[in-house]
Amino acid sequence: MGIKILYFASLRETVGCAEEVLESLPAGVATAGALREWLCARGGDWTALRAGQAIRAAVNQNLAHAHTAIAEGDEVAFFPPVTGG
Amino acid sequence: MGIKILYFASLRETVGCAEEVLESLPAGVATAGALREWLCARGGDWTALRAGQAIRAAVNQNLAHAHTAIAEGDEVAFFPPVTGG
Amino acid sequence: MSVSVQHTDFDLDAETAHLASVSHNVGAVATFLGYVRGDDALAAMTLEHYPGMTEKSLADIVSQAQARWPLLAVRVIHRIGRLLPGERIVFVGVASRHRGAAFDACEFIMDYLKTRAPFWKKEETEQGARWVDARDSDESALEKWGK
Amino acid sequence: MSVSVQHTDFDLDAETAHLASVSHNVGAVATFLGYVRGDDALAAMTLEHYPGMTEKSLADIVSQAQARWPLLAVRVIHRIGRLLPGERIVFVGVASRHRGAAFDACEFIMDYLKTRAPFWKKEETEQGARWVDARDSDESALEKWGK
Repeated sequence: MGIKILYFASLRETVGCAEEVLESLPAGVATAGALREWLCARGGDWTALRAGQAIRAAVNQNLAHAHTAIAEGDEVAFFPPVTGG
Repeated sequence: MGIKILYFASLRETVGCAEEVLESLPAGVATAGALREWLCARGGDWTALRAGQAIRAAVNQNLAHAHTAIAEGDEVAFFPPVTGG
Repeated sequence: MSVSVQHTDFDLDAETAHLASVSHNVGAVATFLGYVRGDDALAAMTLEHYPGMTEKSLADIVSQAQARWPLLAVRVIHRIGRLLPGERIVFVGVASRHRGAAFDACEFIMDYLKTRAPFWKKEETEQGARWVDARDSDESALEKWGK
Repeated sequence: MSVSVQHTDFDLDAETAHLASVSHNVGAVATFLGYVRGDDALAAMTLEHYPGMTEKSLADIVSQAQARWPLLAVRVIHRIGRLLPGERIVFVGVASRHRGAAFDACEFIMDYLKTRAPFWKKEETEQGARWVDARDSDESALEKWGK
């Protein structure tokens, strides 16, 4: 099943990636916030996801919080605050 | 100069008059409220203007109160509460 | 600012396009359209008004809105005469830089128009004709504007 | 309820006529149109979105509005892709029996759309391209809806 991760807008451009699939959830990662920290720990451009940066998350296309649970098969997205309308 | 009086909507139909011109302001009548009382005193259908009836007034095409001053040459209108829009 | 009182219908696309075109700063256009409802077997609605005062009161309402909000354009069209169910009675369109001012000014203009502009509606039904009563809720709608 | 996310522009007359025609009880249609402002020598604006989530979040916003007010019809159209100054970005139209619900629901939908729907704007100017920052005022606009 794995986990699909999407990036949008300025964050997509910064990390240079629109979409990736992890074959399984990393050990110890069970929430959207923990996944964000795990990605940030890649270093380099991925530190755009560090705490304090205005980044929003969605799990299965619903707005999520840091403590929102994630599981194998989920679609998780990270993006800056929205600016449509 | 005289004074022109206009009636609108249900009040126009009740008093059977859209417009009349008084050759001069009746003695003792110096406000929109006093003119209304004077008209009401005609009796019959004109009692539609009696105190307590929801009737609005305008003097020279501006919404007026009972104490709004009127003078020769003015245009005074009486009508029910508005219902446009 | 532009106010019209007319028997004829209007071109919504053209009116809106004009509001949006007055300045390259227009980011928001809020509009309101009022219709004749087909309630209670209504056959038609006739709108009477007070010529002269009507235009003056609408212009005054628009000026008040322009004094309260940073508006780029305002358009008010009110129809008179006999209208059938489904026909449009009134159009208010407001252009501004941001949506807050456009929404507020559009609703403010409608709330004032409903209680201050000299228009009266007479309904025709199978039971005959009757003048529409003013709604208390229209008067109380003004309270939110602090007057 | 009807929500569209599309590259193409839309027919305002047809959309509004449809909102008004859903029921003979429609007395009020409030609409909002958002435009690309020509500020600061802006050459174009590109709208990116999150396909799938966009439609879902707009439908959810509309459902919330329908739960709060007695609405007869709601239409939301949001454009994506590259748009030029003066072009329309978004349309929200709400039909109701009376104006209060139509105005409130239309503004509520825009306030939620601005802060919850996954769209992002990138501006092109002579100085290059930059992503538009979210406005704090958009977040605070939600407070009036008690959430």
